[in-house]
Amino acid sequence: MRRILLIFGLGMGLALVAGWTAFPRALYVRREQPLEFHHKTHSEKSGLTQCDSCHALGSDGEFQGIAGVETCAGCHAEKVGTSKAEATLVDSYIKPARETPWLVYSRQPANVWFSHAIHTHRAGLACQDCHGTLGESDQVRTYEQNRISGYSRDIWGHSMSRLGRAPGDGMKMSDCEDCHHRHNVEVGCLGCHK
Amino acid sequence: MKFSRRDLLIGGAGALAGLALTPVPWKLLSDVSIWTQNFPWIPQPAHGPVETKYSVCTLCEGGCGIRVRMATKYPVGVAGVRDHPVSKGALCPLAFAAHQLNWHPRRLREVRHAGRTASWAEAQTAFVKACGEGPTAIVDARPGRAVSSVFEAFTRKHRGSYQVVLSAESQALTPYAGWSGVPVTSLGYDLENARTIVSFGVPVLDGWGTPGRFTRLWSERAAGAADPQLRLIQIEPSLSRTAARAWRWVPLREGSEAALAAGVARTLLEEHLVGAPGPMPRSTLAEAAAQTGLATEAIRDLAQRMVENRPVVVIAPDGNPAIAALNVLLGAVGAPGGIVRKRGDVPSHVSADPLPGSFRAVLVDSTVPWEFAAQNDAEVFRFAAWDGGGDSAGWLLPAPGFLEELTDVPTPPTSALETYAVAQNLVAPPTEIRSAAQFLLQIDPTLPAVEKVIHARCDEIFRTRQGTVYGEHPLAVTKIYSAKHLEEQLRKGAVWMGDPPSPGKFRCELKEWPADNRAANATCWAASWAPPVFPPLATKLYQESNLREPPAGRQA
Amino acid sequence: MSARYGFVIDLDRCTGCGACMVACAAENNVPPAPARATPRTGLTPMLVHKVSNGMEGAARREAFIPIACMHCGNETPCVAVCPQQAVEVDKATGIVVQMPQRCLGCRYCMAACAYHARYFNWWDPAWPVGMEKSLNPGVAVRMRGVVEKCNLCPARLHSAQEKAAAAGRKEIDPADYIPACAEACPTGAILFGNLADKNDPVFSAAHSADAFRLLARLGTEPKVYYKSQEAWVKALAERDSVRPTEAQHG
Amino acid sequence: MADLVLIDRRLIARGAERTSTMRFMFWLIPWVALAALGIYAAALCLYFGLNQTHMDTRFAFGMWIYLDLGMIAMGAGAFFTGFLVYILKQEDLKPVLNSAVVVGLICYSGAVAVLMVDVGQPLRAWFTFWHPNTHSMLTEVTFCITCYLFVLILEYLPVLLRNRQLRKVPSFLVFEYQLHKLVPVLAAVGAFLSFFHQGSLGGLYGVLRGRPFAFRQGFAIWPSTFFLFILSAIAVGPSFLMLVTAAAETLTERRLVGANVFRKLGLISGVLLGIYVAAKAIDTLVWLNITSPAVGFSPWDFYAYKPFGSALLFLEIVPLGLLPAFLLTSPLTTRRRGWLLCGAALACGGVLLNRFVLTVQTLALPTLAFDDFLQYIPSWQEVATFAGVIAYGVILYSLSYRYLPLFGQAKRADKNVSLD
Repeated sequence: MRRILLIFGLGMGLALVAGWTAFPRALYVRREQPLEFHHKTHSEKSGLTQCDSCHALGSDGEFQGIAGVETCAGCHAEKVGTSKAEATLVDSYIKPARETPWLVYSRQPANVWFSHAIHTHRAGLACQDCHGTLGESDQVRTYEQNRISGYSRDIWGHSMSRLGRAPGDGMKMSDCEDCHHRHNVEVGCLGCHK
Repeated sequence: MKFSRRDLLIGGAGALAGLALTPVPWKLLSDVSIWTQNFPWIPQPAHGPVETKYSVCTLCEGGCGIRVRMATKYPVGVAGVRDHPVSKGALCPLAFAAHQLNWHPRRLREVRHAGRTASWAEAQTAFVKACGEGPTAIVDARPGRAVSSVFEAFTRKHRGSYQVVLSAESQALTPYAGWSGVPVTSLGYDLENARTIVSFGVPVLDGWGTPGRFTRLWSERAAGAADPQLRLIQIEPSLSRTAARAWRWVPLREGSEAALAAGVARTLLEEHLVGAPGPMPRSTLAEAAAQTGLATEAIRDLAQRMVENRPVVVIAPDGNPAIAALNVLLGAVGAPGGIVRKRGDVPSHVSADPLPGSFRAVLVDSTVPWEFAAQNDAEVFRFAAWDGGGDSAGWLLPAPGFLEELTDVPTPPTSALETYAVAQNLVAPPTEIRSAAQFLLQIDPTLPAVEKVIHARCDEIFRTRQGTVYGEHPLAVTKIYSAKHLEEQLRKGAVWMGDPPSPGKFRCELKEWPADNRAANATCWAASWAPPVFPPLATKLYQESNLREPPAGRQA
Repeated sequence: MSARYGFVIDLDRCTGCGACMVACAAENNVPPAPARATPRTGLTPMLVHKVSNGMEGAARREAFIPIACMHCGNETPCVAVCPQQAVEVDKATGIVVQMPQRCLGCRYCMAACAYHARYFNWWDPAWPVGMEKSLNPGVAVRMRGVVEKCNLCPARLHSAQEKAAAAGRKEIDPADYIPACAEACPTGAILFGNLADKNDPVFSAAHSADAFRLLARLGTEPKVYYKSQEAWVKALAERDSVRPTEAQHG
Repeated sequence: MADLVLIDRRLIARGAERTSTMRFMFWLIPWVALAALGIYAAALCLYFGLNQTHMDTRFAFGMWIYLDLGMIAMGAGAFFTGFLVYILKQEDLKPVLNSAVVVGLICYSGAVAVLMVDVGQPLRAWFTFWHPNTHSMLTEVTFCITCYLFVLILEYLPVLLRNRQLRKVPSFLVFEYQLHKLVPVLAAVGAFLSFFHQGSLGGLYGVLRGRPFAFRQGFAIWPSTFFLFILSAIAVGPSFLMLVTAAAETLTERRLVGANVFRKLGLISGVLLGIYVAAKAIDTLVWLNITSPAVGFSPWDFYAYKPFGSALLFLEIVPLGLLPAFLLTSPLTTRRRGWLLCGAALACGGVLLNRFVLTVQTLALPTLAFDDFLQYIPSWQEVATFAGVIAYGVILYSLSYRYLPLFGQAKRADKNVSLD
């Protein structure tokens, strides 16, 4: 009887270890960003302290997303410094006016409608409330993509158990719901889906 | 200790139990469902901001104003422009999917000769050679455009002939042109002032002329009322959309329109319902009744109705002289609410029936209907954005598609007022694309460039100091400070509209009642739609619903 | 301050041109028909029916009845039946919302709908090569195997809301929110607005003498009203006004 | 081949006489082929989507839903017999109990299988458990059908574990013994679940106020069809059980249960059928005169569309309702096995017709004044998929019969267990 329990426990243990360590590695494919980019440098060195100096809202409130190369060209028309990233930026993106194929950590699927304007202007949220310390980043982290759903890992969050997550780590529907619920904002499906 | 099969089973059971306590089954379950919500083979709409542009539709002569939503330099939606003076905010059903046309499977992206791929260079040499060997014809379906004047210039310089294929709407005006000597392109219908409109099977509520113009008028003054301000009498064998919505529907026998016209004319004259006497038709009322299958009473009643609520205008689907003669009899020619002559004359060398004489080479503009057949011994250079099917022996030259070409839009055929608009090239065409004008300009660089002609036209309008420019706000030309500014306005989607005509400036002399007894053929609902193909979404109208008949010879 | 959006459609003004159907499909990224699709398997969130008074010859009359989701306001049949809350009545707008991403494709809601205004994606949505560039960025493409219907052009509602928020307004500007079909109608037969707002044109129109609703006696309080002067057209509102033999399409 | 025969023989219970391996295999082959075809058709539907069927916007439900409803009704024999034996202590029905469980298992698992093909997004079907809409009859159906299927499997296990080979494993015997003590509880749970399941299937259509032909008033949240379905199901369950058993008897050329069992099943079935038909008649009258006119539908118009006429209604109530009720109860006929089976067949036919009318006819009928009456013919994929399920049923039943003690061995099995 003890032997049975032992072998049972052995199998169980193996499964637990594999499921919590190997599985996450296998589930996500790691992809590097096309460029080295530091928010920190831009806020400290070039005084772009406001997020919306690069991530602005359009005339009708639509979020413009990551700044296009023409914005970068404002300062980087010619190489600033000698870093490899700088060379890549100028030569392969700014000069040929090609948009940088950034991998967007917080990209939501096509069926999600998220209005920055409503959350910043009406709800008065700060960028940090959702994007955490992204604005002070001094390196680009690897983008992890779910092999099955194709979502960025940031949507589920980095902890598999979804416990103890920092702001911006985890942007699932349930996270939207929780926040709306906390601030008793009543939105139906159309509030976030398109 | 050695493992037995039994141990393996137990271990496996343990593993299963353990797995249930890991994210594996649950995360997989969730991710697989998410996968079903974003199947990788399903197209994703573009990211990025959307901007709105204003322009004018060039898919038919109607000149409707359009509002185009652009995302990442491609159009993602087309809508009408409210208070547009020409189209009154309306569009035909097909226009709402027009932005998809440029990706139609039938889109031409390469030069083809005798069904095989060829190059522009070859086409050019072939054309130049042909021009050298004999007379050339250039066929246009929309006279009066900047492009047209490029055509004319070319034909003038290279002893060619500029030919025009008239739309059904224009053809319907040819009899008056014949009787009065006023060019067809200078004539129009003053519908806005008419109080009775008698249509001989013309789909006036279903895409005739500029779709929005009459439908809006009708919905404001006629729709639903038992005794409307504007009476629409539809004379048509079958209960068409227009007939179903008309104030009165007169069902008559196929092809007996001319006979009915004669019958009505006789009644009008015999019962002195019209002031000025006119030529009496030979056929008797009884004959008319017999041919049309209507009671003589019905014909008398129809004549009564026509004069009851004036001004009245009769609209024919084509150049049927008997029907046109009714307008003369009713005094609707050159009178308010009838057939009127526009202020200035658009260049008037327009021949109604194309290709008299024989030609060595025939260049066919992309506006010419696909069905148009050039004389068969000539070498044909056919410009088209979409392949209408059938095997052409000649040259098939890929022309700009929707919103891919800078061109101008002169007065639509049925309009009583002069208008002028400019369609910008909002979309970059595929690499191999060239318009007929560009083609000719490469052969003869001395020709005027389309851009320059448009520029000149704007100058001209600016100098006449008349009319109004309808942009964000209507602005009288007198209030505009420069021709350049006017052109900018037009390029931003504004439209210039001339002042109302001073009527009575022309009349028609009718010696005798037209003997011609040909049947009037009503046109199909999409006849004026120039491309030989439909936007794929048109399937909603006739494949995915029973709303309409699939139009012949067109593919969605 | 919740709205109740709806239509008042003047059938005497409808010429059956179909602009509303095409405009709707273009706005909402509804795919074109696959080769085998028929009127019975098509995707037409806005569908114009051709109807007749059943007579022949000169006595025949025809009319056109545009039918989209009626956005029923009472005991909404499709909401109650959906097993997994893929359908809901939006509290703020009264829109009956169909969420294809939640739908499992059981089609129970289609059986529940008296107006046949719900459609099933029998095929994978497909466009000719490159045409995906012409898709409306404001609307997600549905996938095969789910039900869809008129959600009252949510993309337009969204941009109106966003515009309001950016301008610091709480309520949207009514001029910013007009569904594609209403905007497209060349005769202005389709009137859209907030039925809960007494100052909105639809309010008076919906309460005018010649306004009626289809199958009103089912008690589902549809938010799409119709108008007509013609008695035979009004009669089409209720099933028992028509004997089975006459109950055929025009 | 030889060792195949050996295995086959080893699996058959000691002392049980079964036909030769060869004959058994020849019997299976066509059914296996049919099942394979069914799997192929189902695969087509899952891979290419439901455009493989002939369902459409109006006929959103097709043959599959109809047959699901039918099968579930037939499967009612399982829970009802269990209920009779364990709750109402009708010990003399025990001989057919195992057979009933197998029939139930087949019907329910088959129905679930078809449903998984029928929904457009089977991979998301679990959303119903994660985001259930408690107001939906379909949610009730889904929950009950899954739970009850689980119960049926548990009920099937003890039967399965009495297989000659499996009984060799001691721990299985222990397990089976424990399970056996549990069976009455399972029967009770099963009865409750299946009761609701049958009902909610009826409710499925009864609640559709948008389909006045099916819509019914009811008590609380349940329309009258909810209760009619329960009644009809328990009425027809035993009848179907009789038919299956009789079929097994003819095929195996053996008397498997005593005539008394048949008579008892028939009596139960007949009496319940009588009650059902009466209730159904009242319900129809109420609908004709109150429910339907109230929402602007003249009920007789529904019957004006051919081929569906008022004849169907008559057929359902008299020849396929009252008549079988008489045949199954009257002492004149119940002595004759033939009459009894004939009654059972008619009863099943009646209930199947009822399901057909409620599903297919409801969708065929127009609602809007300008709707057409529609025809619908299932595609071969739909037919094949379902045929596959039938084949699966036959195969599972044959195997169970061959290798498990389905009939009459219940008692002996118990004794053996207590001996160990």
